[in-house]
Amino acid sequence: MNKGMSGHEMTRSANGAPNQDRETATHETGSTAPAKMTLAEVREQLKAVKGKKYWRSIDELANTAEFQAAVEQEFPGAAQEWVDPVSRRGFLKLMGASMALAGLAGCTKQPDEPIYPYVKAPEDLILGKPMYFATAMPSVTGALPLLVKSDQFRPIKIDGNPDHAFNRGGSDVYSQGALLDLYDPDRSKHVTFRGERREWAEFLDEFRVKAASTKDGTGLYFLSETVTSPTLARQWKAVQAAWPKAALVQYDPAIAGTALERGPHVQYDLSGAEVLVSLDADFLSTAAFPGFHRLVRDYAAWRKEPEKGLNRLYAVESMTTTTGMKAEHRLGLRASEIPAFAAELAQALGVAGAELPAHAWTDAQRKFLAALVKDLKAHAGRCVVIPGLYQDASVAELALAINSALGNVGKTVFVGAEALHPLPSDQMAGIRSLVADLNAGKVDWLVILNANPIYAAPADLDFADAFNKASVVVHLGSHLDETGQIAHWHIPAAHFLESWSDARAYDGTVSIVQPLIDPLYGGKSAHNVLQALLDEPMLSAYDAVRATWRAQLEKSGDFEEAWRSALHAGWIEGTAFPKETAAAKAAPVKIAVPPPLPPDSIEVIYRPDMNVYDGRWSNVGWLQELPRPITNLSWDNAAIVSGAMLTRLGLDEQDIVELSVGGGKVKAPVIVAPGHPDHAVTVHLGYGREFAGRVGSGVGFNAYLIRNTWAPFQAAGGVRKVDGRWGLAITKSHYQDHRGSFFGQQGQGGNSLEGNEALGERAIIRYATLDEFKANPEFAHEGESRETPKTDTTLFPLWPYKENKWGMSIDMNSCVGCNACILSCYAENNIPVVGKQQVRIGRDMQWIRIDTYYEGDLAAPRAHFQPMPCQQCENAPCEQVCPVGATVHTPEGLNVMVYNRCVGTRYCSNNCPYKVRRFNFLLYSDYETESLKLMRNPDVTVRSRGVMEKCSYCVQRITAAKIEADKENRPIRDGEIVTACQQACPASAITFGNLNDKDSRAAKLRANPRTYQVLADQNTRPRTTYLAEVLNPNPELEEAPVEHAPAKD
Amino acid sequence: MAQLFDRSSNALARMSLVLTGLIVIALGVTLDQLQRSPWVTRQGQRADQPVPFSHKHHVEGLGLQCQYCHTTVEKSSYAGIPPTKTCMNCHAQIWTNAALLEPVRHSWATGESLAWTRVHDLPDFVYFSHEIHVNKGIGCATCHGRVDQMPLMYAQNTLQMEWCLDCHRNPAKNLRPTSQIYNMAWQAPSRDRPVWCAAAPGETGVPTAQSVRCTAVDPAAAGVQLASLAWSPSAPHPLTGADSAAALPVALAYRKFTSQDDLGHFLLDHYKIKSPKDLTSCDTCHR
Amino acid sequence: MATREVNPHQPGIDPATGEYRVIAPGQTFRSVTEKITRIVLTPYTPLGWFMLIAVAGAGATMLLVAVTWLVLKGVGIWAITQPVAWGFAIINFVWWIGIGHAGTLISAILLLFKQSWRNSINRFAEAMTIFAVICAGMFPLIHVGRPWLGYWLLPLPFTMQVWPQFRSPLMWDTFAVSTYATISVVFWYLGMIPDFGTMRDQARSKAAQYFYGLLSVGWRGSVRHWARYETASLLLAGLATPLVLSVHTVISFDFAVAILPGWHTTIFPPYFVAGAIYSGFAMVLTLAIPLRKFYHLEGLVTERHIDNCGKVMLATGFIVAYGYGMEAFMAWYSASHWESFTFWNRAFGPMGWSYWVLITCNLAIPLTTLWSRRLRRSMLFMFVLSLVVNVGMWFERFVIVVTSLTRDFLPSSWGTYRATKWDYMTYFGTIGLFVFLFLLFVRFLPMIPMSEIRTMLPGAKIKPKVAAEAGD
Amino acid sequence: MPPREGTYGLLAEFDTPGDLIRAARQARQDGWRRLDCYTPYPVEEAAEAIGFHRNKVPLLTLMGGLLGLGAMFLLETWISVWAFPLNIAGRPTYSWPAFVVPAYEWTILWAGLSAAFGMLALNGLPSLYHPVFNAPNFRNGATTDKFFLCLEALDPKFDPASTRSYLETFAPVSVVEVEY
Repeated sequence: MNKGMSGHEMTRSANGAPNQDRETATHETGSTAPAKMTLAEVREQLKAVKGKKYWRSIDELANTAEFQAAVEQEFPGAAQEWVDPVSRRGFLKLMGASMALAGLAGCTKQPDEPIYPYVKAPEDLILGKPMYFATAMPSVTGALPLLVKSDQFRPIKIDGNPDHAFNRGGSDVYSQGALLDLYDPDRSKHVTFRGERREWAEFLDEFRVKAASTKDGTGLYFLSETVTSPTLARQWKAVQAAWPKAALVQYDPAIAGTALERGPHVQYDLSGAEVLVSLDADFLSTAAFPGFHRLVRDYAAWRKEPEKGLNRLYAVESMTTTTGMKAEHRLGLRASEIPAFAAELAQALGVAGAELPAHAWTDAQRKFLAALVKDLKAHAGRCVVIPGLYQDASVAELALAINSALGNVGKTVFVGAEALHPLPSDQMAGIRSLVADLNAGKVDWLVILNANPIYAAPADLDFADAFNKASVVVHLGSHLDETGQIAHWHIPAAHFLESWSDARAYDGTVSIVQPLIDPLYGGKSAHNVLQALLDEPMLSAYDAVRATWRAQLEKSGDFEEAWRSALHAGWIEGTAFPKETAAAKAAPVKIAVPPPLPPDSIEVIYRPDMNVYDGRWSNVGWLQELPRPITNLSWDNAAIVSGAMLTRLGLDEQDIVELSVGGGKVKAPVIVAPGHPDHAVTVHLGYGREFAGRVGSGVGFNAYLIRNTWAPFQAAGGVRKVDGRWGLAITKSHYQDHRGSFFGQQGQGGNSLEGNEALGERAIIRYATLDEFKANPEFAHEGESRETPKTDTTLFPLWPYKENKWGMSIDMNSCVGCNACILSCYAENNIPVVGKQQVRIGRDMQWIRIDTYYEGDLAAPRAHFQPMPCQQCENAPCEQVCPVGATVHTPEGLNVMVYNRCVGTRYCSNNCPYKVRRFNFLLYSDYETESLKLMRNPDVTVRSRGVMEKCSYCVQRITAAKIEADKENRPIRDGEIVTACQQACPASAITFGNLNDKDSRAAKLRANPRTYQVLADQNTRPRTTYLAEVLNPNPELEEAPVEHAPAKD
Repeated sequence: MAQLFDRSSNALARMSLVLTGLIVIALGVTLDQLQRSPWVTRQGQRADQPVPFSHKHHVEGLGLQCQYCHTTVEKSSYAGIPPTKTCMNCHAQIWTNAALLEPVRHSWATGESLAWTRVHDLPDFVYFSHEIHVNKGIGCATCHGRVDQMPLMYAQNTLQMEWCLDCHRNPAKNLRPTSQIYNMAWQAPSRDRPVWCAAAPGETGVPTAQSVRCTAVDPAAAGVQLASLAWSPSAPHPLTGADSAAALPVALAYRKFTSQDDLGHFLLDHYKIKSPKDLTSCDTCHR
Repeated sequence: MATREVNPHQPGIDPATGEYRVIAPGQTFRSVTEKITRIVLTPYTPLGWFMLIAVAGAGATMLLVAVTWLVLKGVGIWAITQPVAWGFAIINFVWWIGIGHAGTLISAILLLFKQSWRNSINRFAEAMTIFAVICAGMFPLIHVGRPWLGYWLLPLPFTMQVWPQFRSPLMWDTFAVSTYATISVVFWYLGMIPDFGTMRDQARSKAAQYFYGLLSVGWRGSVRHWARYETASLLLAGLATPLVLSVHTVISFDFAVAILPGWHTTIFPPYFVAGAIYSGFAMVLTLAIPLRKFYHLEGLVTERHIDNCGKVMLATGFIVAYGYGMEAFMAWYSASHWESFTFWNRAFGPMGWSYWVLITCNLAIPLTTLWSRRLRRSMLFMFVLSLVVNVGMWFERFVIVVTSLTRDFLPSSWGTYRATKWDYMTYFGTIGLFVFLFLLFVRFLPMIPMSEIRTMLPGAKIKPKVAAEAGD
Repeated sequence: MPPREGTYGLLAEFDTPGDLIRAARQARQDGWRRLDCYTPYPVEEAAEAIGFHRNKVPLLTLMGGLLGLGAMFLLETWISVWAFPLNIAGRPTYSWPAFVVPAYEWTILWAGLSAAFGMLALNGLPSLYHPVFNAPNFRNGATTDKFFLCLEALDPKFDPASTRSYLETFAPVSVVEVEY
């Protein structure tokens, strides 16, 4: 990987690279181009002409200044990208499509293709070879250190920084999705005042004049998303100093009212924890939980070699999450019952201070508690209790108390003195006071930095009304969102890949956020805005960041050198939070534990969405289309209930209910989550956006409408059936009617047909308990329909695979079903987004999916997650039936799909037992949106309609590695090729390698006794194999021991 | 009720039957020829370019190295089209006001790219890598023809799949020593023009491109006097780094080749060229 | 034919020969010739014909619209999806091909078996075959994602130098169906040459004379020609028989060769062929019964023909029933979970209803009623029954294609299927096209083979006395 | 063939196949060789009567069939084994069982076409013009309900006057002279 070039050099490079003085320049080229012409017009022109003429005209057109201008305007500074195959490919395929419509595509000749070379080529650029830059993605739950792949200075793939101690290369759906967010065609493109185009400079003048007129900053209010950048904090402090009366309010709907907004900053080290207890802490499913990547990695490390010991996870949770589903033992409680449970637990463990709210626990719950207590005591100092981020403050306090009582603090739990964020504050109080001031008319100028209060502010504040009382509202945002629509000034915000900044990972390590591309739409960052009020208003973010860390970096000698190495490595040494146990003080005397809601009343539980978080990712198609774990719901949010509740309300899935909390009401479709607590409804935030963009607008319902300051994460509410159905896109059991009836008899032993089938004779899922595994390590291969046919039982000679023999091993024991692999695959392989309607009828295009099978009673199920990419069968059923040989085997045993040969009979898909092939039923790839062309991976063909596609083990990466090795006259090293899914996986559950190389990790894993092939009895001989799960249940909680696997005899 | 058709109708009927047959055949032949015709492939056609750049003048006349302009040919799949700056390096001093060069100066002045028309244009679903070809002994001229003889650039070959396969099925017939990649005039060895080649010692460590040393002068006879090989490029050798001739260790065990076939197979082994099975595997060119 | 045991005084028996009378008494060479030629050569076209062809034409136009939109937008306008990647298109393809089979069977197999009664109906049965094959052959082309590349299925020397993949049943289809279409057309045309001669000589208008004259390639009825003609016909019949059997066998391979539970079974070839003939005869009835009424051909297409068709359907129907039975049996006997689950899902899964439709239409109704001669000779009943069987056979293919695909190996990928309006338009469109072509056929071509009817007329009997004299 | 001049032959019309056959047999017994019968439907006895017993159509069909079989099977083998051998589903390149099917279909295709076109060729069809059509009564009968015997002028025994009276002995409906 060529990380050789540091950001400092980048600032000098002529094209694409960030360069503050070029920003304005490029921006102007956009506005001052002769006789401008939008791409829409271009397309209009093209519509007129047909056939060969069509070809010619597009190129004639491509040479005209207007066209250049149009392109420039769409993405300034990108006009020279023309030599890039993708943007060209985009156009050609568009043509190809139109030709197809004319029915000629088979026999058209190619058009003349122009080349636009650079005028001055950047020295460090080798066209066709990607470069990698270290940066970081700021986030309210702690920044994620990144390593971004850049092709001709266009970031085309985001991945975790493999060298960073915090995530070791792991990433998550948000960071993967951030790439599409950068190229989002709906981002706002211009500074506007009351809807009219303005220049940034004009704003600066007005802003500064205004500020000056206030003398001390009276009436000058800032409403910002949580400030995560130390530099920004520094800049604010400076502003504060200069304008003492100016006020800053931070508000992030997803963390307002949690411990995260002001600490204490607690870190968990799971590597030392044998017993894990989650009190509504969903630390395995998304980066919405602080420290997600590190936690998953340490958790998964325990699961890899059961023979060397296995941790045990207890989950006490409300909404069913992957954490709960991975847990050996899960107790589903309503959110409001969890503090009480925590108190019980604390008391049972002899922690003083917690007074017990009265609550009638069932025997099962008591049994669970007892066993848990026993287990914890047995593992004092080697266990950890993790409180939920969205739980009542008391839970965090109790958990801390328990942890210190068990002596975990300092071993598995670390409490930092300083908070994660540089400007800790009580955000709920903050926004409340802001609204008060607005209503009191104290607010003159309200400057909103990357926040969207109109959409996301608590319902009871009636923010929209107060909003109008400010005389001038400035909105800095990436989109012209709900707030931007009505703000006076709107300033396009720069994406984090477009501007300089800095951020702290959850462990405190500081990363410099270095941009990889000029702002596509001349966006500005919060740094620019705050700096405007200071002495050097034009000081660039780049200089501001350097200024912040100069002192720190000079400690280690020469600043420039240190700065470079910080950029190169992706973090600044020695900035991690000290792991001192400052807060290991005795638990507070009294912990106020709120009583649970009365059993019969309905509880509404609010959680940030697993895909769009608080709504900030609403317009990212990949994330919208991504089926969530557990519910397999894509494209919408829903009122999630238990099966029992569904039957009680006399509803079927997708029926519409009206939820009411306080005064607020909202209509929502209802679906069932297996294991969801009864008498409770979980709603996810971030949906029902009005002005999210072409993708996110009008999707789902807005749960903020029933969310109040006094109960941000759970509240008593009402559910009422109303008429109508809401078409939901559910990707498993594709739009199956009356799915609800499957869950109908929950509690009475109702269970999932799919689950039974998968675990039964089909032996798709194979697992054992630790004891069974110890008794019989071969359990995955023994018993009915578990045998793997001998390779030599065949009628025809075996096909030899001499040199390389690629294979993949997926560890189901460490997979936590977080979906990161799916998103990574989207970005790497140019997978199109097909839209809700297509997903509804089962046409989603994901090359890798995570199959979820529920075992046992759906009221309290256990789930098994099985990532399912193409299995690359050696006896591939798909190949044999293709009439044109469009899918064939390579000498290295890859089952490749030759898109340009495919005529689209779809026979291969029918004959694929794993159903991993995806077909372009319609023209799914977007050939027209310019910005998306910049995003595409130039090494992967963009598929047109009527073509089958599928996972290829990232053949483009394999080929690249082969060419390198070939030039250097050596074999390919193990680990040299990393597939996109493998790279993203925070649990490193996926291993790819050469099975012929006995020392490769893949080969070793394949030899592991737990390794099995799905549908082995079909003798397809998959190259992708799975490591069977081994669970570590607490014997005391094992209900009548189930035979998961035959014992050895 | 009498005769319905005229006498001649019999002859007519039979003739028309024969004719139909002929027409069908003719049609087939035409289409088969058409798909290979320059009209489809643009083989040999000189596209009109903003500047009538003459490779002949610059390469043969001025002796410019291929890589002077196509800088990344060894490093990347994409050989590289020179930026305007490369032109201006010289044309800032010479031909400074030639009308022909106006577009170049304009580009230089305005910062707008020159819009060349791609002469060697592969379909977008084909992934060709210059770097691996030049590193494994396929010379520029093999695909691009005698560019040094082309006043205006044109495609020497069809660049159709059958053409690619023709070589991928039997690379030996086109392999040459990597030291001769940029030698437009390179000819296959023959009785009167033999070539001596030796495998570099320690096969593995050495990069593929340097794993073989070749010379046209009999090493045994010439001894140290190898300094300048008759047709070795004047510039220090790009692939083997230093001047290949000077770098020749006399110790090497040279073999004499008098036919392309022998040389090809020798290089096939030492450049570790993959088997036709691998080279014709779909994923070699398509993803 | 069991002629011996029937008593010669029974109705329907020709006292002269003691054989079943296949055509009504009192017909002469000329009467037959005129009756059949007049239908075509009359300047007056019945109004009904115009009305019918208007309706059928509308259907065909609908097909045109549907296909155009399909090519413009892509196969996504149909309901096909993951996991059900084949839908109506393939169902219709198999259904139409199946229908075609009866024509070939009647013209070829019955000819070999010397079933002279076939002579009255084989011409339009063959026509039916050809039009059915046209409808069927369309689907493999339009159902692919990129129809304009369909020619890649032919082994031609393209510059890509890549070739078809002959292990794929779809390649086998390509050759089977194209061969079937070609041979059917040739056989059909060959059969009509002598009749074209007759038409040429019966026609009054010059245009008609030239038209049929050309088609008849100058047929003049020389006995030498007749001899070669007969040999060729017999040979073609002999070739068409294994062909027709192979074609549906090959089509059944599309499924049998796949590994999908519910497809991967060895009984498909025989059971598909039987099913094909079953549905084919149903279609013959659907066409014959109205035709004979409309054109008053009761004398030539007698109850006897309908009766015999009924018997053939009864026989093939039972073979089909055996097929269904075997599937159920194997599901249990194989002790394979895949088999048993698939069968359970077929009958009781979310799409179970379609299975019961097919059982009702293909087994329950026909196999109980067809035993009765009275019902077999009731035109109305047979007409309705033929429709019922056609529906049933369509659903058989629906069950095989769709239900099997909805739930295969991985439960995670189970899905369902709901046809769109484009699916229906395409399907009913082909029916429109079929009827359209058929109406053109009855209007412009002799729908009953005169030369073959003549051989069955009393006048064709050479008097024994003649034979005796010839002897010495 | 060059248009000949003069008489083609004498055409006797009969009402029943029986009469025709009797006349034909007799004529052949009397040594006539250039003669032909025209009937509205196949009358095998008539063919035998004029000594036409076996034809070459079956042979052509056989050859066509074999040709088709060989052509397709070789094509398949060449393509899969030599032209572009590929690893398809781990199957051997020479998967002969799969090749059988198309080869089988082509056997039938070529055999069928040879049979049909062979028959036409051997019959000398198309021959839109033929002397017998000159007979006024031919076209109305020969394709409907009449049976014709034609003694051709090329036969050495032919003599317009005597042949006519010879034909009269068979009590035909009519005897007409047919011009070229």
